[in-house]
Amino acid sequence: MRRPGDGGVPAPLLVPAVLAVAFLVLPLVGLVVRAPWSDLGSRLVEPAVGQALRLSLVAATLATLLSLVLGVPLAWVLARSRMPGRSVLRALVTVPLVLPPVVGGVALFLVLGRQGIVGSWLYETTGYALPFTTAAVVVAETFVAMPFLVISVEGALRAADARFEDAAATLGADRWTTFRRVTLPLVAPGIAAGAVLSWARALGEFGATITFAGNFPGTTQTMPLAVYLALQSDPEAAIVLSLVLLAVSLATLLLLRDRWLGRAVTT
Amino acid sequence: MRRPGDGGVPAPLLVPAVLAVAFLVLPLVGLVVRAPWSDLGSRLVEPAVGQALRLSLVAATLATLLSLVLGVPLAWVLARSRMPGRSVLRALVTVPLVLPPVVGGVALFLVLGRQGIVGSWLYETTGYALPFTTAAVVVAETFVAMPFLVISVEGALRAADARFEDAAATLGADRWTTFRRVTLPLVAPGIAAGAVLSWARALGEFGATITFAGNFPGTTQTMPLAVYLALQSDPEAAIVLSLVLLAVSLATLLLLRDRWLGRAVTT
Amino acid sequence: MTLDARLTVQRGGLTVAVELAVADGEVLAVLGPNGAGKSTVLRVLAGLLRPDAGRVVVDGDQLWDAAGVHVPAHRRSLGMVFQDHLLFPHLSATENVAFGLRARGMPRARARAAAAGWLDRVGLGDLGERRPGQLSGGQAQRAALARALVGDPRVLLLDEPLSSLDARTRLTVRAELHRHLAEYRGSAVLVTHDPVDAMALAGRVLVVEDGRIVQAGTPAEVARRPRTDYVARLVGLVLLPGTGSGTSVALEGGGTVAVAEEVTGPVFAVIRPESVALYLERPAGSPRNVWPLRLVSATPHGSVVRCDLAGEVPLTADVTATSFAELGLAPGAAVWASVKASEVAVHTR
Amino acid sequence: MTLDARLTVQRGGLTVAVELAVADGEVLAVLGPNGAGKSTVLRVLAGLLRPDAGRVVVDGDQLWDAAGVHVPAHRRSLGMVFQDHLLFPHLSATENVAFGLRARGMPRARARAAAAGWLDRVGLGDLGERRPGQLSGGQAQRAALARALVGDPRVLLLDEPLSSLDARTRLTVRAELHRHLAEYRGSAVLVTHDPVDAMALAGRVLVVEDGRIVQAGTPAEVARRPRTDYVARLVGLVLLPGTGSGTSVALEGGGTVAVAEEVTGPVFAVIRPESVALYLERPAGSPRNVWPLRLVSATPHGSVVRCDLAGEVPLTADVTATSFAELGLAPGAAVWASVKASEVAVHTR
Amino acid sequence: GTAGGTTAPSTATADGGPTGTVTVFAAASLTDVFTDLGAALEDQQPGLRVQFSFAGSSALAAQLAQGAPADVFASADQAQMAVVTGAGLTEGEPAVFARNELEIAVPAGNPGGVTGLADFADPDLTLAVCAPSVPCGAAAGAVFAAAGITARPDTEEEDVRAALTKVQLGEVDAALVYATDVRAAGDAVEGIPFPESARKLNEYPICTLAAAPNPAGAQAFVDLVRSAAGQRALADAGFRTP
Ligand SMILES: Nc1ncnc2c1ncn2[C@@H]1O[C@H](COP(=O)(O)OP(=O)(O)OP(=O)(O)O)[C@@H](O)[C@H]1O
Ligand SMILES: Nc1ncnc2c1ncn2[C@@H]1O[C@H](COP(=O)(O)OP(=O)(O)OP(=O)(O)O)[C@@H](O)[C@H]1O
Ligand SMILES: [Mg+2]
Ligand SMILES: [Mg+2]
Repeated sequence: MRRPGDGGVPAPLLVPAVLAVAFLVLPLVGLVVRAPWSDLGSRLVEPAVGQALRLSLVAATLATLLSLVLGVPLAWVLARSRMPGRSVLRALVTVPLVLPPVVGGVALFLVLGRQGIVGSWLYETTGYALPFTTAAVVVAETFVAMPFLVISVEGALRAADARFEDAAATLGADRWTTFRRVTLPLVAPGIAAGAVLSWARALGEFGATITFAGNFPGTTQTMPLAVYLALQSDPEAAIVLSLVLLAVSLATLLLLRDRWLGRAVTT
Repeated sequence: MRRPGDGGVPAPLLVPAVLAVAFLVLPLVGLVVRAPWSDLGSRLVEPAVGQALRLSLVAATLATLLSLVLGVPLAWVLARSRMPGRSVLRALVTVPLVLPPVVGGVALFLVLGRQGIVGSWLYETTGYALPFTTAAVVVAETFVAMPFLVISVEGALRAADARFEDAAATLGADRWTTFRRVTLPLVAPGIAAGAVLSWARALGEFGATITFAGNFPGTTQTMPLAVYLALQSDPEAAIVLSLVLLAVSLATLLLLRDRWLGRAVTT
Repeated sequence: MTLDARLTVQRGGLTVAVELAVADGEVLAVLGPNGAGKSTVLRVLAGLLRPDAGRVVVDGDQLWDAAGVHVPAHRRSLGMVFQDHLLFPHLSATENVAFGLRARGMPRARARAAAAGWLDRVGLGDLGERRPGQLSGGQAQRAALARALVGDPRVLLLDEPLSSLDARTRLTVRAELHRHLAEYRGSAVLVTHDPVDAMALAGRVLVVEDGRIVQAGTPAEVARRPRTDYVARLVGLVLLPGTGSGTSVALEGGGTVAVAEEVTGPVFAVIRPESVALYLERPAGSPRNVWPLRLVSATPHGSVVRCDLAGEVPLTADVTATSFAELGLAPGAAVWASVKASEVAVHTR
Repeated sequence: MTLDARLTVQRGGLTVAVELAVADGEVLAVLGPNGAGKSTVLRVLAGLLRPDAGRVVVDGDQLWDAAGVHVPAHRRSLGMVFQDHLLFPHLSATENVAFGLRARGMPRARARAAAAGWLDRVGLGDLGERRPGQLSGGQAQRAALARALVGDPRVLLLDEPLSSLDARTRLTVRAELHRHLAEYRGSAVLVTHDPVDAMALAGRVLVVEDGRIVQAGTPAEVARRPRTDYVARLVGLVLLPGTGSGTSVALEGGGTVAVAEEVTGPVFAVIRPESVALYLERPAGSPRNVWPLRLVSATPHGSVVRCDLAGEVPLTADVTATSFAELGLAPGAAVWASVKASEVAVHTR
Repeated sequence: GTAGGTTAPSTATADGGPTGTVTVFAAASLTDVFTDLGAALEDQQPGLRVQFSFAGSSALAAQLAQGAPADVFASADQAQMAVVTGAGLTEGEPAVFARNELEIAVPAGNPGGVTGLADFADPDLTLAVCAPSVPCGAAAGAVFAAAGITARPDTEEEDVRAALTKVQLGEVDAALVYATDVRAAGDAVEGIPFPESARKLNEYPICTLAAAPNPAGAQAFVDLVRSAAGQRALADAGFRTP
């Protein structure tokens, strides 16, 4: 349906929206302007950059998938079940957001490190140590990114009309079927938003990753780590690397979101 | 309305939800167990800690407010207007999430610094330099946190039933009134979620703050900065400081969210 | 399959306390004014709302009782039409109708075929691919009906399933529903505001007012002997409660009505609108019941005009369009109404 | 204030092309089958949907035209009842009704008082503090009606505003609406499926089928001379298109009907169900029109039973409950139907 | 397995040279020099691969405490090396292989007109130093104390690089950083040496680790760093060599 009068954004919305765009986009423009573009070509062909970029994308995507698999059910439990202590749980889940990522990395060691609560048992029985592996990158990014998904999906679930779930129940759908076939599609835009947030957060993750996974080119060195190192020696290179990361994520988001949101429901 | 069968969370949802909670909460438990609790008392009375904590809360709250004021209108424009180039705009707004925060701080300098596009003009006309002030902390945190708000509010807006806005229009409400009195309350849970995300992200912000605002106790040293510096010399102290930050944010979220969400609509 | 329920539930100040039993293959129509608690009863029967007390038994299976038994909605084998349809906005009409079959494990192709068949039966054969947002109000209601009927559930709960249909479609869909219900072996509860629906579809009628049952029986019984003003108006009669003594009834609202037989005690005097004659001046003649009244409203109704009259004895009169035109009445006009005593039916309260 | 519109709009395969004019203080009823485009027309008039061509003019003000004029909904001074109410879920009933007044700048206290007044008038006086989710279907519909009426808008667009009301409430709300519309000085468009609503409330009727106007006129005209089967059934008549020659009409569906007057050319033969008599065996007598038919369905309708008949000439017959009982008919039974030639009305197509 | 093939068995070739992969945990400020030295070592020992993990010294120390698979640890200060040594993770004594001294960094053209350490007491200038808890901050504190100056910085940076970035952007008028950083920063930054800098030199210790999967390779790398060639490379980067 065409919705008329759409061009007309009211001024009290337009002015802050323009300010917001300026505020978020101008710094990027600044970076683009300042970047030593002449270096760009030579930098892009460096195999280390390609490696780091590939690793970043793979790890962030895996972390997002893991966040979806674990986080969407958690959001559902927070929004829909009548468990006691839900509000405490909700706050607890939010809290990792506040943790300085480096401390988050330390905390991950305490659980999943070779001497950690779970990790020591794992190490003793299988000889497998998680830290300093590519898997550790994914775990660190998931730890940092999942709360974003949980909180935004929970918000979407709360806003969704629960009566459709009643209707599904009268049609014989158990809660799981209802979840899959009704709830999930209805909150698809919220999940998409949450996934974008998680992915972006995971892609930009630095502190927890460098702590928990280390900084090994090819295995655990993601773009933000590469940027960090570049900052040590050649800040301009760091800017170029950041812009590469930005460009790739911009392209990905443009491709992905439009396709995803295209499928979402418009009531 | 009481919704029956609520105790029964289906296993395919319960299992991942429990895993998610374990994954997010166990590391915190690890931190709590490992923390040198005997130090806690002495540390809490250190004036620097109180200062940093207060500054963190104030700055994160201001950043969240600023994000709300600017970000909600932007989300609305992204979700509702028919502007050309919206999807590019949406991706552009997401991209700061990916920027390593330190680079974000550099980018802010390029715009708002003494030599920046806007900042140099400000400095020349008024003699005011934003960097290294408390205001700079707020700006840096806003830059990092606002995208979270924008994306999750936009998701909520997309999921909301736009026909209520039609109904408001037939009642003589212009788009601004409709926005305030219909859209905003309908997406309140989404806004609450976005605000929580922004607040938490701002509270944990480190890289952009230390770059753009610097680190000076009392003016720009927030808790994450204090934690980071403590990590350099006394990792156990850093854990204690982190836990203080966690506890305070946990308490805030518990108080605030329940009150806020209590007011939100339940259709 | 038998549905047997007794339930008490608090609903925003109203206490709904209802007992009902629906035998195998029987259709129970629930009638009642807005806010009487009809939808509330259906929600309880469906298991979407827990009552405060009572029990719900289907076919001997306890579905709910105060002791803690609660079979959730999805295990009750229901077919339900919600008053506001609640079609899934993200699914096409066919997918909506096939949803229940799929949820109960039918393979996709078979479910879609069955859904398409039902859509056809309600006249939506060519709109199967539409999303609910792209259907008109009446089309959506028919899709909701098809969705409820398709699975051959044990219990059918239909909340005003025909209210948005146009007159012609209503006829055909009602006929379709009638055909289906005639063969249907479960219990069906139909909430409706249309007495024609109730008469055409239901074997028994339950009238609910203010959360309680005020009358129950076959449609004919209820129509013949209405016990509340609501029912009387529903079936197009005027109901005047009063106290009989001899051949006259002293009305509760004031005034008396002369009747043909001797009556005593609390009774209802029932007057058919067709039996009320209107005059501009006081008629001199045999009818013993003559009242001066005021015309409140006049609405054409087929070939007659239905006149609502206010005064000592509030009446409704049906007069032919011709005579109405001859009287030249306008709302607010004063008229005389007369009813022959032999036209007044009386039944005890 | 005059509403004057001509619009063409594409809607999921259907082309809606309608022209309508509503004078000051006039009420136009739009009737038509499900999916005919009635709601679509209202959406265009409201400015919620842009037509593909045409114009919408109120009181001489161009609200929309193909050249690019588009006055958005909120500046059109509307009162609209949506088919699915669309009450704001986060506001109480009073706040919902007061919304339009507040949006147009009335102070809060006055707006609430006006809203409370209107809620009272639709019988929701004590439910003002309820959220829409806590109202029954009929209560919500009345709140929606109050919300549309309260602001004294220039144009009223009512999409089935009475469909969920129980019979008694419907009477009182219809009377209230009638009173309001009688004094109302703007233009009102009322979509309804109930011919009684149309007759009671509207001065003129527009019948829309498949997106086009098939008939227009006063309710009486339309009822007297229906031009489509839909209209005929709506007003309880049987419409048989055919070609007249002499005193007989050769029907398009087959068969002939004897009529009293001489007719030629394309005509409609119109039969009142009351004039159809039913027999178990072929009657021998004066009526020239006698057809063997099959009973499809029989629904009690007040004191008569309405019988739908299928066969060469599809008919509807109204017989008294008594004689219906005497005939002992069941659906599917074979009957003979007869109509006196003098009872068949004819009008040219 | 652990990352980077560090579990590859380390054997000695026939001529006694180490093979396999050697993993070096090194302070981020050593990135450029060590990367070059690693390449050089790979050239010398064809069977050997050198892999680095650069990060802040404290992060590296924490990782080592968690059993990170490393052969060599090169710290940017004694304190973090002490953490590792204290945990019993080192093999043998750490050796100081480089020192670094402070220098004043100003933006190109010196817009603030900074001439010496005394300018750090000027409240009108925008000044950056390192936080007291990080090595360069401790050094700065010592230097100010020695010079009897009460510094009035606007920001206490978490590391030298952060301070230097602000100089490069022209956002501070001066920062107290290491000479090596001024050297690496190129044209955008000018260095102003000052006499008091010698009062407090920052020491870089290096050590092989007890749990080293490749002790031979580890020793080879440490030897290279401490060799004449290694020391030359460090000096070229602006370090003072012991
Ligand atoms: N969620 C709710 N919370 C509180 N009160 C409610 C709620 N839903 C309905 N009610 C009230 O309960 C009463 C019964 O509502 P119900 O929906 O059962 O009526 P109904 O008989 O279906 O009416 P209608 O014919 O208008 O649909 C009404 O007075 C209504 O206002
Ligand atoms: N959003 C839409 N997209 C596509 N087609 C639509 C949409 N809304 C309605 N239609 C179709 O347009 C036609 C007209 O719909 P409309 O809602 O105007 O019918 P209506 O006359 O109001 O019917 P009803 O009496 O059932 O409410 C219908 O066939 C419907 O399926
Ligand atoms: Mg109801
Ligand atoms: Mg409609």
